[in-house]
Amino acid sequence: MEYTLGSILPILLGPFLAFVVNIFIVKKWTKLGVFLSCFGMFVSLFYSFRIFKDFVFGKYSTGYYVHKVFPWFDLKAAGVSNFAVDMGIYLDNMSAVMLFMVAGCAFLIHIFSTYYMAGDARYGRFFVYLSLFTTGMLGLVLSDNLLSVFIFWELMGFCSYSLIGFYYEKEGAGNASMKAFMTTRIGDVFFLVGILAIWTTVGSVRFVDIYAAIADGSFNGLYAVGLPLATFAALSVFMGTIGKSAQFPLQVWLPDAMWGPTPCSALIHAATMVAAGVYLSLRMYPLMELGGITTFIAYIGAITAFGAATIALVQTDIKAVLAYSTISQLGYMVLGIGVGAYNAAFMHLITHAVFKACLFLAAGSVIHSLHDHHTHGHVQEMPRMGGLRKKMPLTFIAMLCCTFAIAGFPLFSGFVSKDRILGDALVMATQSKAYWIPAFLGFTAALLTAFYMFRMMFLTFFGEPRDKDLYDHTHVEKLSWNRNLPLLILTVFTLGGWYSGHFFGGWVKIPGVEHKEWFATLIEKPRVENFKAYKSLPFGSVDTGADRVFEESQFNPDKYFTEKEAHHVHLVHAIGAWASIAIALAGWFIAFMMYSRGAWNPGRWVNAFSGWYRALQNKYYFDDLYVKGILQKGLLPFNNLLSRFDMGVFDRYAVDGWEAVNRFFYRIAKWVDDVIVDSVGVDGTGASVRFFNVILRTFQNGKIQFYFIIFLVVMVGYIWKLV
Amino acid sequence: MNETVVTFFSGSHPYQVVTELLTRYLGFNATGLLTVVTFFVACFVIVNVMALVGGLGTYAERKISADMQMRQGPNRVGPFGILQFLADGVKMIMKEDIVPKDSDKMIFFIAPILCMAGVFATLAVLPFSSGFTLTHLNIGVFYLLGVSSVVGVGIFLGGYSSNSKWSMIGGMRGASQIISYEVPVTLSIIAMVLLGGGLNFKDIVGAQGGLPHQWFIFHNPFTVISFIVFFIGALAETNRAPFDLPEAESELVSGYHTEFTGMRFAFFALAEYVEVFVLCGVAVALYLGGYQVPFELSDTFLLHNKIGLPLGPARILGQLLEVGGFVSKTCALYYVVIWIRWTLPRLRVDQLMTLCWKYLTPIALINLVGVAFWVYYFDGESMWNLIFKSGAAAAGGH
Amino acid sequence: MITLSSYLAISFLLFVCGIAVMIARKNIIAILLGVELILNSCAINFVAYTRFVNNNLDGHIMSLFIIIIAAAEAAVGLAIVIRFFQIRESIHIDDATQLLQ
Amino acid sequence: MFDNFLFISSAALTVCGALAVVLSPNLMHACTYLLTSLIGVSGLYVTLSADFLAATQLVVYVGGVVILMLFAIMLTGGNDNKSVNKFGIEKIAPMGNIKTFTLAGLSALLMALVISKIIVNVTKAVPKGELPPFSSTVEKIGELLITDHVLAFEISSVLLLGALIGAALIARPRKIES
Repeated sequence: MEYTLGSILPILLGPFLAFVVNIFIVKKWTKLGVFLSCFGMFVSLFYSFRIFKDFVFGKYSTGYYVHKVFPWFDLKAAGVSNFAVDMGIYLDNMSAVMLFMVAGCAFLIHIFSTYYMAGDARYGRFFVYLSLFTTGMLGLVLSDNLLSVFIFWELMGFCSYSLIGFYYEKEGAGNASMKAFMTTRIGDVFFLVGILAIWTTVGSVRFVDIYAAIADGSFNGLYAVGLPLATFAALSVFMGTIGKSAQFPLQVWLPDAMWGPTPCSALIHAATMVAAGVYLSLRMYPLMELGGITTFIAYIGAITAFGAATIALVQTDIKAVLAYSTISQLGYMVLGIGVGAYNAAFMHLITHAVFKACLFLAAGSVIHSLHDHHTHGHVQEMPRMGGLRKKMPLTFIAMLCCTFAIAGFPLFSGFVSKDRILGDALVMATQSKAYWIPAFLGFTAALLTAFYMFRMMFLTFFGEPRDKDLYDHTHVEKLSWNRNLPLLILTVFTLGGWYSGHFFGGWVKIPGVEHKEWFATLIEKPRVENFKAYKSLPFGSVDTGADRVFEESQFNPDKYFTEKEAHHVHLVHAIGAWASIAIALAGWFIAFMMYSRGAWNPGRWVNAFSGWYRALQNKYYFDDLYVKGILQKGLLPFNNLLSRFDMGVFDRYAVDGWEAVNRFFYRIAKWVDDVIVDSVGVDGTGASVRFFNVILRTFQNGKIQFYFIIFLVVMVGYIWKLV
Repeated sequence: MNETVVTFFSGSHPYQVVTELLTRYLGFNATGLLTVVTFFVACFVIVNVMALVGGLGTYAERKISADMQMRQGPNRVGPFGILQFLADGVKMIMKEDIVPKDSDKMIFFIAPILCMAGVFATLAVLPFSSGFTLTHLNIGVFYLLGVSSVVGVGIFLGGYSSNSKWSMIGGMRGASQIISYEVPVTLSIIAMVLLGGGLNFKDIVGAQGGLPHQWFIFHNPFTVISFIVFFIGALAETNRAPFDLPEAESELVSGYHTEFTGMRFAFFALAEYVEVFVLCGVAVALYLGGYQVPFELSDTFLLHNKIGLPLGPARILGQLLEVGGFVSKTCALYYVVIWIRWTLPRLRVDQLMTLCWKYLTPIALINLVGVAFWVYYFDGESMWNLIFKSGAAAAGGH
Repeated sequence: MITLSSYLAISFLLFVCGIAVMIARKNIIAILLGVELILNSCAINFVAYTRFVNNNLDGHIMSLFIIIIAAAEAAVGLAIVIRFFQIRESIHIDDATQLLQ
Repeated sequence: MFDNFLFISSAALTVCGALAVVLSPNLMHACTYLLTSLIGVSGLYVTLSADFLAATQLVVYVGGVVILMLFAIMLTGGNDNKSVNKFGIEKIAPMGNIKTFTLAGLSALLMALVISKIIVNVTKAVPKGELPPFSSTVEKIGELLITDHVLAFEISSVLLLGALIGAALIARPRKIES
């Protein structure tokens, strides 16, 4: 395939043009605007799939990439020699897979939104935001440097803010959007600082340049704020991930983000935007490694995974459960980065995006069909549900498959990805004692995940309906293209075989189908040495890859290990896998006993751990800590002090004193202006002009005969002189 | 440098004898004196004859119109009423000379004279014959155009000086009509000058022949159009129907000469009739072969040597034949003018100007280019010559 | 005896008369009459010099152009006068002292 | 002798006409006197053997310019008796008063002084013996016009066209919006 602008840019331009056009037309021609958004998304999906197909089925090489660059601005002409910024497109296997996932999820969620948002007062506006958001996410994936990543990152932040506050007439939604925006900004500031730190060292923010600089050792021996520069930069960039991916301690915004419409939660707060933070960390993985913060990352991830999972145990709102589950799963990804499971972390990003989007859409389907006739609102509370599998069987099937996937049941995608992370964590734990705690927390969180997910399933779909009135008013689900089809398509992709290459773990062979561990083969850590001799092309050029030869990669997970190490790793992985299966089943069993059979009463547990229960209900008091502790005790007095200084000292003495000085000089200047300039200069000029004017006016009186006489006199004078 | 009537006479034997006698008798060279006297006599004759012609023009007009309207016309004074114009003249002289109170006296006096002078000055170059013409001026056509434009001034001043609305409007109409129609007329004349090869009437007439196929009107297709344009323009310049707007009696009482009485009115009337005659003569000279007589009968050599007449009478006879040819053609055209007057209705002012500026002027311009093209391409040969030549060539001749 | 001087004298008189008319009259058309007189005096000079000094007829050509220009001047000038009269209802020269209205 | 007679009469016509133009208190009369003066100039051309110019003078001035002048006088004079226009200015401008004529006389005197200073030299010059005989100038002028002076000829045609269009455009009455 030829990589021209025409084959890459439509991915970005499809949703972007839909956004631009929709701004103007969507209010008047809503249906056309919505169709345009979906069509733009479809264009994007089509081109993404072409790239995905070429990278995965065509080239099939770890080293293959496409890099196109154009100079954005260059201040050489202004005399600044080293201030030039290039923008460009960077495509490698990771981008290709990510593009296809983003475009696919976004397309299906667009389709679902036409069901979910239909009839809403701001139906059209929602699609405007969706298109803009998708543009931002696809742009981020296509970016070749941190600066454009940051631009699209902020664009997504804005869309997230707008969509969380979509129902702005509700007070909670407005506050939640503010909270989300402000919290992520903390991370973004650090991210920007990290970009600047990298900039000052490397002189460029392109990924490839950073990799090459790492390989050159440019980061060695440089220090910033008492830390080695690599560590500082890596920490700063990772702070961006913490903010965007809602990691501990900035996880507080994501549960509140559930104020937004459910499809937006599915797209932004489950599948793509929050995953963008992890994506960034994966891109910057060599820097993290160089900075030596992987252990820190692992701890952050494990704490997040475990903490969020515990909070999810006690939530009764179906979307809140999913929100905490998202934080927890993101924690797994970060844990995977921390333990060096690069491939597994990215795979979990993809699988999680698929099943979590599906879960959210299913939840949306449930919420949308449960209509409370007293409050005229949708019902999200699980205690009022129950037995819904008879009313909406298709949604039930989709949700069940996704639950299996997230709980890590065999054959499903969650098992393939999450348990590789856990396996790698276990391997690290066997090598270093520092990793025991993350590994343990990871496995415990897996148990909790299975439990709370099945708790949600049992409360929602099984048993007897607890709110009979609500249940009776709910319509029986019929197969519809925009409600069930996206769900079912996503459900299909919760099967693990799509990612691992074999649907039954390699034990059962399907004849005629070649089993390839394509994901594990193609996605691997950036080898920084390779980037010393990378090659980028001008933006408008055509890249067929013909000038560079890439060998087809072979699957060999052990190529970086010795034989003994490999044996050890395999053994630990096997143990991890079996442990995972056991844990998942255990979680299911506990939930089954508690909520389906009713054999174990959950109330007893609550009474027994009432202090913990209250802590979980209040999300470990993080919100209170931030608001009462940091903001009210810390920042507010400090601000008061500053304002007092500003008013009392600076305003009174500096500003007013300067004013007095100015007033003095003003009096002098006014006198000079009035007397000298105005009277003598201006009026004097006017008077002199008027004086000459009087003389000249007598000559130029418009009387042609007078002119003629003057002319005659002058002519006579000339002739008299000459003759 | 120009041939004049004196040139013609000085070639004859009696004139030389008289010159010698006078010189001997008076004691100084009498050539100049005799020249002046001869000119004076010639002018006297021509002016009086033309005045007669103008008078006869009124008679002819009345008689012909009567004929067309199945009336008798003047028939009491003299045979067929032919002396009517003399009676009219006497009446004019006897009438009271009324000058309006608020009129501009000086101009009221000048205006008829200007009209009269302009018309009669054109007679100086009108080619009655090759000899009996006052002068064959080398810029004859141009001179004629210039002098005849004085008539416009006269009409205008006459209209102005009367201090009457009818006169004023008539005078303005007349002046604007004359200077407008001068354009197509001049352009048509220039086409003929191109063919004739000079501004001199003698050159132009000499380039033609006595028989119709030798006339310029049938020289080539463009000249026919040229003649039509010229004739229409001439009608308008002389304020003849259907262009008699300056004196439109149904609108303006009598136009620019409403307030004129007696001989002043007679001057205007005379000027008009003589001008018609002059322009008919010009048309004859330019288009209809002028004074040329068929088969060159007027040639002195032919009359003297072949027929055997003595030289003097032969010359006189030749000239008389030429004058006869010229006058007869002119009178025929004169008849056509009167005929048109009593046949066609009058135009409106805007139609008059439209006809001039939108039709006649462009046609005349294109026509001029066409004639120039003909002169350049066919070397000035007439179309009959070309037809004959091609016929001869087809028959095998050279 | 007719010499060059006699023509020059006539031309001179004509010229002086023209100037007098141009200065003395307050009527725009009268001023144009003066202009015509001046132009004619010049034309006479050209022709007279052609006749008495050299015989190459260039003076005639010059006079011809003077006549042409006089005609053009008269046409445009009188058009302006008439337009001016339509606007100001006057042909007084001192009425035409302003560029606007 | 005839030449002298013609010259004297033409000169008298010219000069008297010009003086009458200066002194006439009536514009229409002045214009008529101008006509006589122009005819006199035409006669002077004839005495100078400029036959073509004489005829041109007649055609252009008598047939064109003077009639135009008369038209302009007529159109601007008006027939109504109001002597004052809407701006409070006399409609028919005065043909001059003592002040203006004094000024004009002084100016003319000044010019006369200077020009006579020039002419004196000319009169002192020795007159040429024999003048060439009269001959037709039409052909020569025609040749000169399309050879030596062809550029001026063409330019003058453009000038005349411009004057024609310009005059028509300027004098065309415009519709007054009201």
